[in-house]
Amino acid sequence: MSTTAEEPLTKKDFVTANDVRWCPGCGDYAILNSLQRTFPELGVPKENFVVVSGIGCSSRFPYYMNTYGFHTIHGRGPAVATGVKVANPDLSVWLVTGDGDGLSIGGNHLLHILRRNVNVNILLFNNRIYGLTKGQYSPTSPVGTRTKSTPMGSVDNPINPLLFALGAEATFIARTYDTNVKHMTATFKAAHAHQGVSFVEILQNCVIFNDKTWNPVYGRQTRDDQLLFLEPGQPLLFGKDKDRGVCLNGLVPETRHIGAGGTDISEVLVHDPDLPSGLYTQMLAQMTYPEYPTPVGIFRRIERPSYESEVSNQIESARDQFGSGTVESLLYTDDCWTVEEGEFDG
Amino acid sequence: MSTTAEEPLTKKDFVTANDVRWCPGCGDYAILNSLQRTFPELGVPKENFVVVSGIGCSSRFPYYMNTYGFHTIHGRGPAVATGVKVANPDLSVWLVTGDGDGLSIGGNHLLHILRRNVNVNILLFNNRIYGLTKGQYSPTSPVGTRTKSTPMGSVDNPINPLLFALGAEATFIARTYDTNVKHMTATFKAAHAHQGVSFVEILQNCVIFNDKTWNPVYGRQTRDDQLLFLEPGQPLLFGKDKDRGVCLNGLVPETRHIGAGGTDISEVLVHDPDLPSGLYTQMLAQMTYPEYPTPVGIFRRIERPSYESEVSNQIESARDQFGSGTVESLLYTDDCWTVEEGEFDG
Amino acid sequence: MTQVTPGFEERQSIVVRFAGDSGDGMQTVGERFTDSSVMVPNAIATFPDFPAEIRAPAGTIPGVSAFQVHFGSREILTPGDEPDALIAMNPAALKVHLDDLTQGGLLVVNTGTFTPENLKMAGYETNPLDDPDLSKRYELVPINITELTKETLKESPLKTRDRLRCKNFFALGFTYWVYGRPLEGTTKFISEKWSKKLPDVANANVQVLKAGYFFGETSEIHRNRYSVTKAAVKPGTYRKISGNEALVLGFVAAARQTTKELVYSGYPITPASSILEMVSTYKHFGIKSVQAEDEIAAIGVAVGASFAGAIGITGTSGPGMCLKSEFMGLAISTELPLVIVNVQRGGPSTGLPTKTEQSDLLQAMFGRHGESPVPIVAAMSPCDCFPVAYEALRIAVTYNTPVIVLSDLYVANGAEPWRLPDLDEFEKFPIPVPPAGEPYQPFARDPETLARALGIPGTPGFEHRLGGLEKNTKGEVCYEPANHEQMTELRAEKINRIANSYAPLIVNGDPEGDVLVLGWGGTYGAITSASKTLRAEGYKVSSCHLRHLNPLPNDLEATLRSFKDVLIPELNSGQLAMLIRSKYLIDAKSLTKMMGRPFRIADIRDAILNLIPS
Amino acid sequence: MTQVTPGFEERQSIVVRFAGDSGDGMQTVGERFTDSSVMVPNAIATFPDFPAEIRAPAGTIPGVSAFQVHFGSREILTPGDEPDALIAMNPAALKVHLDDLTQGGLLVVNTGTFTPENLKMAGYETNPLDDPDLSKRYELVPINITELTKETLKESPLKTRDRLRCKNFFALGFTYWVYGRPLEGTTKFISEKWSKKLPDVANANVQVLKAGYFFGETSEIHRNRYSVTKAAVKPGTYRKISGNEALVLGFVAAARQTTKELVYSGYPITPASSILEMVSTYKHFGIKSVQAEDEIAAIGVAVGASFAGAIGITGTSGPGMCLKSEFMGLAISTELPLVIVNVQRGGPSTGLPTKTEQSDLLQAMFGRHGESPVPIVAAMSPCDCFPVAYEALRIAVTYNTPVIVLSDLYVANGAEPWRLPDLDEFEKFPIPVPPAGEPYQPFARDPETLARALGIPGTPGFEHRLGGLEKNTKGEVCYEPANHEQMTELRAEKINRIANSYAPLIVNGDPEGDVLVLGWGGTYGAITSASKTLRAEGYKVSSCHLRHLNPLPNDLEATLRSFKDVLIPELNSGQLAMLIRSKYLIDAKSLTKMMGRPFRIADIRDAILNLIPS
Ligand SMILES: Cc1ncc(C[n+]2csc(CCOP(=O)(O)OP(=O)(O)O)c2C)c(N)n1
Ligand SMILES: Cc1ncc(C[n+]2csc(CCOP(=O)(O)OP(=O)(O)O)c2C)c(N)n1
Ligand code: SF4
Ligand code: SF4
Ligand SMILES: [Mg+2]
Ligand SMILES: [Mg+2]
Repeated sequence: MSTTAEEPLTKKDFVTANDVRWCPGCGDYAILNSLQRTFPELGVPKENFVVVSGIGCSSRFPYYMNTYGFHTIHGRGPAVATGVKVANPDLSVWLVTGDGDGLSIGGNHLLHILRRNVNVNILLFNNRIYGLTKGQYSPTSPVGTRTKSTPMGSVDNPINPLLFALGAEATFIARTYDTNVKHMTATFKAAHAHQGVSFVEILQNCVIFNDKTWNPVYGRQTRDDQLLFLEPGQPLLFGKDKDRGVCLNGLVPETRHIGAGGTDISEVLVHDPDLPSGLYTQMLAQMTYPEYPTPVGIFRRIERPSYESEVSNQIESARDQFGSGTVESLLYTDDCWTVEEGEFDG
Repeated sequence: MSTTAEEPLTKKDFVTANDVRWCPGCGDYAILNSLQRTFPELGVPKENFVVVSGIGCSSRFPYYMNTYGFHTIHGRGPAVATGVKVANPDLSVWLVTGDGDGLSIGGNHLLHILRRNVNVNILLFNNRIYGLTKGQYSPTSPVGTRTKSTPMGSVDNPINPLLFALGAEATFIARTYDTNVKHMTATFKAAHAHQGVSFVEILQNCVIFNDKTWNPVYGRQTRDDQLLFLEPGQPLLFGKDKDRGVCLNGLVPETRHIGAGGTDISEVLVHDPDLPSGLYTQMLAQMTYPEYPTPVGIFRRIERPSYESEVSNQIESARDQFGSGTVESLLYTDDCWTVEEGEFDG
Repeated sequence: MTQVTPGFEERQSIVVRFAGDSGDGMQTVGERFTDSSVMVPNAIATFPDFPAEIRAPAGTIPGVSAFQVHFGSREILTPGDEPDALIAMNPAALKVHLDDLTQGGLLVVNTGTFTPENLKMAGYETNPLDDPDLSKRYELVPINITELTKETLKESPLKTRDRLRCKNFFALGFTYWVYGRPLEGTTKFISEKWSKKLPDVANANVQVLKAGYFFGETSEIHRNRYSVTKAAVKPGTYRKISGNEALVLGFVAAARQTTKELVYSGYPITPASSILEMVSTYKHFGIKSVQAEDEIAAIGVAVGASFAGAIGITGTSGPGMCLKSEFMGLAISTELPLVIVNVQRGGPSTGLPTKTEQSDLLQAMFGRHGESPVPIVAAMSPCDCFPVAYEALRIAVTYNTPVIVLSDLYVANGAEPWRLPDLDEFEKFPIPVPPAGEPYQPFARDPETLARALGIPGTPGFEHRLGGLEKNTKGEVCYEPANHEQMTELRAEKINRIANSYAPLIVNGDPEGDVLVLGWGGTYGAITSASKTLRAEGYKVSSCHLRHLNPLPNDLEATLRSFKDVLIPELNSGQLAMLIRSKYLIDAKSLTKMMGRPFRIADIRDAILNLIPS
Repeated sequence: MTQVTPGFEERQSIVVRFAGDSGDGMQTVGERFTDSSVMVPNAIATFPDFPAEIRAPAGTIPGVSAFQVHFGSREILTPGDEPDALIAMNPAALKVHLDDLTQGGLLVVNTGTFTPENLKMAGYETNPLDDPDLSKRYELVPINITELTKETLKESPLKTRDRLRCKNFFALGFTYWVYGRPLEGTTKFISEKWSKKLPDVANANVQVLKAGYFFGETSEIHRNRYSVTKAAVKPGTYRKISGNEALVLGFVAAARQTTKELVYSGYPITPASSILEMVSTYKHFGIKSVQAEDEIAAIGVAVGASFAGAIGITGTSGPGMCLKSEFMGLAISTELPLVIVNVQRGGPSTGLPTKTEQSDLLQAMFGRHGESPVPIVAAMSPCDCFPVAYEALRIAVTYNTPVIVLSDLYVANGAEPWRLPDLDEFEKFPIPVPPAGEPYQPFARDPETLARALGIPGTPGFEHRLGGLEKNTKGEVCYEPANHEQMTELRAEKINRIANSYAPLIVNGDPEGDVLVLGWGGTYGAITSASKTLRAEGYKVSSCHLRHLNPLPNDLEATLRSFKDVLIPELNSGQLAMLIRSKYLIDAKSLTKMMGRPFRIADIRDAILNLIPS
């Protein structure tokens, strides 16, 4: 992954001839654009990228990235990505999934790729709906969501993708959103830089079946008040005038007015994604609107050996111990015995 | 579930004629004993219990409980339990699973039964090994575990079942262990009392394939130092002489000597399972030996409507709105038209 | 006896196809046209042909959506082989569908969309409308529908984009004029749908619909009009119904015959999703619906519900069937009632998710490990889904077994008029109950049906444990060699005996002859039409359509042996044929088609004639 | 030519069965006895018969574990129908196995365990040893092995419990005496296993082993001894091997013929777990092994590995096959190399997880939605797993297709002496590579094999996208009707052409005659022995065993038609028979058995004779 292509790659290198088949106005276009911009900047030769996906609107992604791609089956992308990475750890593997693909049918595989810490970059497009199958509720739809399959409103508590990732003790957890190409690109680069599994939730708009679902978070009217940009070393401030901050009251986060007439800035928590204890990530991840601002950026980034490197290391040490196995050493063992020609009648 | 059987039930009522087929010395016996003692005390008629399981040594459980039982297929118990409960919310449903059954193949179903908050009591027997298939590592085996399938040691980070449950925002999370019948029984009763999903991890010994795996936690030598009994309203004290306590340093839990020459008891955290914020549960659940004591008891207990009750409520309100559907109202709609006898030639 | 309408050329049946971009509302006008034909009444059959699940860019080939209506004064069994009329709303639609149009057929084209850009997207190098051949080969009617729609709505308060959306109703209006259809049904539909919330839209659509009609009347552009007289229709109350709707109604109606509740548990997948969606609107019938996390959980919930005393139903399509197979094995082993619906689509793998195929029959038969037979019933038309659902539920509950229902995209999405049944026509079915006063033996069997009787959780005295390990009559786990063989045979024999409860096979045509065309599922219309026509021409051809694919009917062998040749047309590589050949050692011939499309009547006709020495 | 040993009664072959509680070490002594027979050398075949996965309480019927060894001076193909000798270590073992013992056979019983409690657990109301009939019907040798073991070890530093654990070696020692076997191999084994870590255990076991032997020599209790002369064995180097071991070695050896690495990805399940376990010990061969979270992930990892240029292999048993079926469809659609091993066990559902059956053949053929053919190869004996693994890999890589390997519990757990192959005997196979200098077309095909060539990630210039939607030659998603039919047919034809690469079928016996016994998988020994014996008796009976179940060999039809009757014995309800009947319209007869046990030679012999008019 470290060799650089001879001519610098550009976005165009990653655009395929295929017509892009999302609905006009779908948030997926902006994500595609961001990833096509990110790839040339990673110093990875074009042929070393592999984009894997499951099934869903979002999972059409590989078709539109001009490199190796695999549009697999619903929910099973993590398994295929793991196989690719185990077979060839040098490849830069990106896994695209949706809230249905990744958290409904594919939840178990996601759990296990996260806990195994396979060095794959996972982008979960969260539009809180099943797009491809035309609008049923998804496991991230808020309670009460009325869809074709829940005409009286959904009754089950949604999964918070970041809390789920934390529950799996993922080593890199981030969130970004489809209307901010710059933020997406920066987040994707950080995910790539992380040696281990990277989990990125992308808030994404489905204009057809769940239009404006994220407007309370990043809509033109709300975003200045609602988005909390996480910057390492910076206090957790938000609001148009950065006059509100997140403080802790015991183990309960609170938002307070900061500065004149309010709390002193020194009481505001300072962002540190590298904290090993999960309490801080839990706090950030459980903050949801309307009570809290919505954090975006890198929530957590800790180090742990990756699965595929440990698998390869064991191969190396086995070879150190037993030598590179030959076919003879495979067949002939200490338990063998020999029967000589003509030794027996019969 | 509220009617009481006419003659008081006893443990014997729940013992089946079947020979119990676990290895002599297996921790499962004590768990069976505890559950057989718990059931008669719950005020539920014998015929209203249903014990559901997947596949594994632990999942043989239903065969040994003299009530309704269903030994299903590997990992899928939560789906069956959900179906039972949706069909008949009056039944008291208990789901028995193992670390492999529940967290390897069945992780997704466990995730979803937890987030849906189906009113089922889940007992996860964690022996950190695959017992039934004779000793491969499981998703809860610590890194480096040497088993038949990992002769050079396992390389993947184990799942912490309680962190996983927290990631799913389960409403009731507890831990108990197989050598303490009293603690188990109390925990099972609390699980039953909770209206919503109850997740109980049981530390269990597999004498054949993973003997003494929990000895560092509850072995005769260690238990007094290692176990932290959670009691609502009581400070988090542990140690033979209850002279050590858990305090917070920012967002990092610390264990400190309490009393003479140490920290004042007022700084020790006081147990409150009913806190809605997840930070406290995260802190308790992430505490593992050897750095921390191992908490046992009820970690978290919050209220949220159960899935099956909401499903039934929607049926009720649909009936209020449209009346109880008759077959006529099913077939005849506004779009119907009538063709009279002899109206047309042809 | 046909009534001739003045100014119209009389036809026995007509096939009209509307084609345009997915954004052009072709499904809507197709359905309106259908409704107005149904009301005449005409006999009808329809074929909606969607693009792939995801919207393709406007104007492209993959973005083309079509709807075909076949209406007539006699029995109509298929949506028709070749359209007599094609309404093409843009170049891509013309490109995709022109080849199908019958020689001399009516070709209405919206010239307003034949811009250089659209032509390029459709892959035309030159404008096909400039080709003089076109008007020689077809009855070409070029209309600038785009422009005329704009013109009609120039006073409308709607935005230009929204005005243009009405153009499908112009095409519909014109088509109504050609076939002499009344507008009332459609204007009523429009006002019911939009008047309250979007009155401007309602007005605009009605205006444009009428403009299309009047355009036909006043312009000189087109002179030929065609009519189809009223069909002879069996008296009764009718409604239009799609296959998936009929299936849901069948389940609900059948469950009402029992004391059991329904729990439907599904996971969305084309073309089965609408079952879950429809069921969710029937809550006041006491049906509980669960959208599970995947297909495995979906069937698991259904199995749990059946264990708890309800009737569990789950539905999906091919990929989901793969995932359900392990649970089916459990339901077979524990002998619980359960219905599994597979609305088939093109495979293998994700395949052609929006196209039809019948390629999951052998999966239904054998797609599980171990000896695990299940009954299979298949629906042959949208209306037929109702009795098929009923039959599936009857078998599941009477024999305590999972039952697979095979439908397909063509049947599920197709719609036709349905004469509401008299429920007394349907046999009631009793539920086996455990004998009172004896210790409960979960696997004791009814001597005739071999069905076991369920002990339901919550009932005192029937406490027992079920599981997927081999068991004996008492339900105890049992590894004894002889017991395993016996249980395996009993499970198989129980399924075989279901055939004793079937109605006799229906042969269309003489009970013996040269060729029997044997079919199943959505090929019914094409097979029946083809063999009927040939009979009318004097050929000794009959047809027979199987509702029950497992076990096969007891009278099937004799039926097959009464013909010199047996032809089995299937939208697969010959799956039923393989079962028939193996079971009866009859050299049945396969006619296969794997194009994601139904058979044309002509496909079958040709294959039959090929078998008859001339 | 047989060498007679003085004091011994000469036999051509002998079957010994050791049976006791699962805690009694019966598998250990069975394997030791096998090893010492192998070294003679004798021809051998073994049949380990475990109890269910979970330990049952000591002394109960479900807790009984057995190991049968068949050794002889001629070719031995099965573990034998009826044991000539039964060593029963407790009442439950006697209860379960006595019926199988041949009339007049040697019956060694450990009387020390016939306590009232044990008798009750075994379901005996009275002590069967008190029944005078017993010694009339069998050559009864009652020995208080428990007591004699204690006695032998009275000086041992071991605890009583551990002393008693040695009693299996007493039984073994006595058996060695009966059959005149040397003790050296076993004493060497004992000392290698325990000398270092537990020298006291090693000593005790050796002492007890010898005590058993000397007991035979000195006591008056038993007079008859039997011997089997050395077998004529093909010269070469041998080792003892189980089916699963041979499979793993076959994969590794075959992969070495290619430039590709192996990635094995599995999820534990009886009886396939040992494949995963063994592979994990071959890391120095560069094989990567993954224990996945479930069977779906396991095949997914393998598919990903194959896409990335390795050869993905996954293995499981029936329930896992259900779960893998959707991914198989993807591998079929994307035409990736992949090997899927199914070590069959008794079904349906969890079934009889520790018993053998061949009931997953039709699942292998048809257990996926859509038209999704895969090649299937089956292993007929433990040693045969090596060439079968090799063949599976060859097909997978040459044709770029998933391949299913069918083994079964009987083959997987059975062990036999294996003559190490000369790898030059095995055909090398080339891997299709994309033509250089042309734009890469992922689904362009070799004109002969119809195989596509893989472009491997990491290689510049071959960038492409794969997926499960229907595609055209360029690999682009394509919904065109004609393309779908063509691709479906190409995928099927590619699989059909694999048959062109097979070695000719081998018929054991004359190439024509009255009955051909056709088999597949683990029934090889019983079928071959039965038909051979009948030939020796003058019957016109031949046998033929299929390695390739899909596509069937080109020369099969002619072979079948050369016999008046075809008999197909299977441990299922007639699954191969159904394929054969359908394909060739030959009225092949089925012989079925579903008892979780292999065929006895006599079962097959009787069925053959039934077909021959006398
Ligand atoms: C096994 C299987 N089940 C169901 C489907 C149908 N299906 C395709 S995508 C999808 C959900 C898509 O939702 P999501 O992952 O949120 O993606 P989006 O379309 O919203 O981007 C479903 C249910 C399938 N293809 N395969
Ligand atoms: C589909 C399927 N895959 C694999 C198995 C084999 N299997 C049975 S139990 C088990 C794991 C058991 O581990 P755990 O859940 O921890 O239970 P324990 O035996 O340790 O109590 C496995 C892999 C199976 N029965 N079904
Ligand atoms: S349905 Fe929604 S998610 Fe899918 S392409 Fe259209 S807008 Fe995007
Ligand atoms: S193998 Fe382990 S978990 Fe299973 S019954 Fe034996 S001791 Fe218990
Ligand atoms: Mg989505
Ligand atoms: Mg376990």
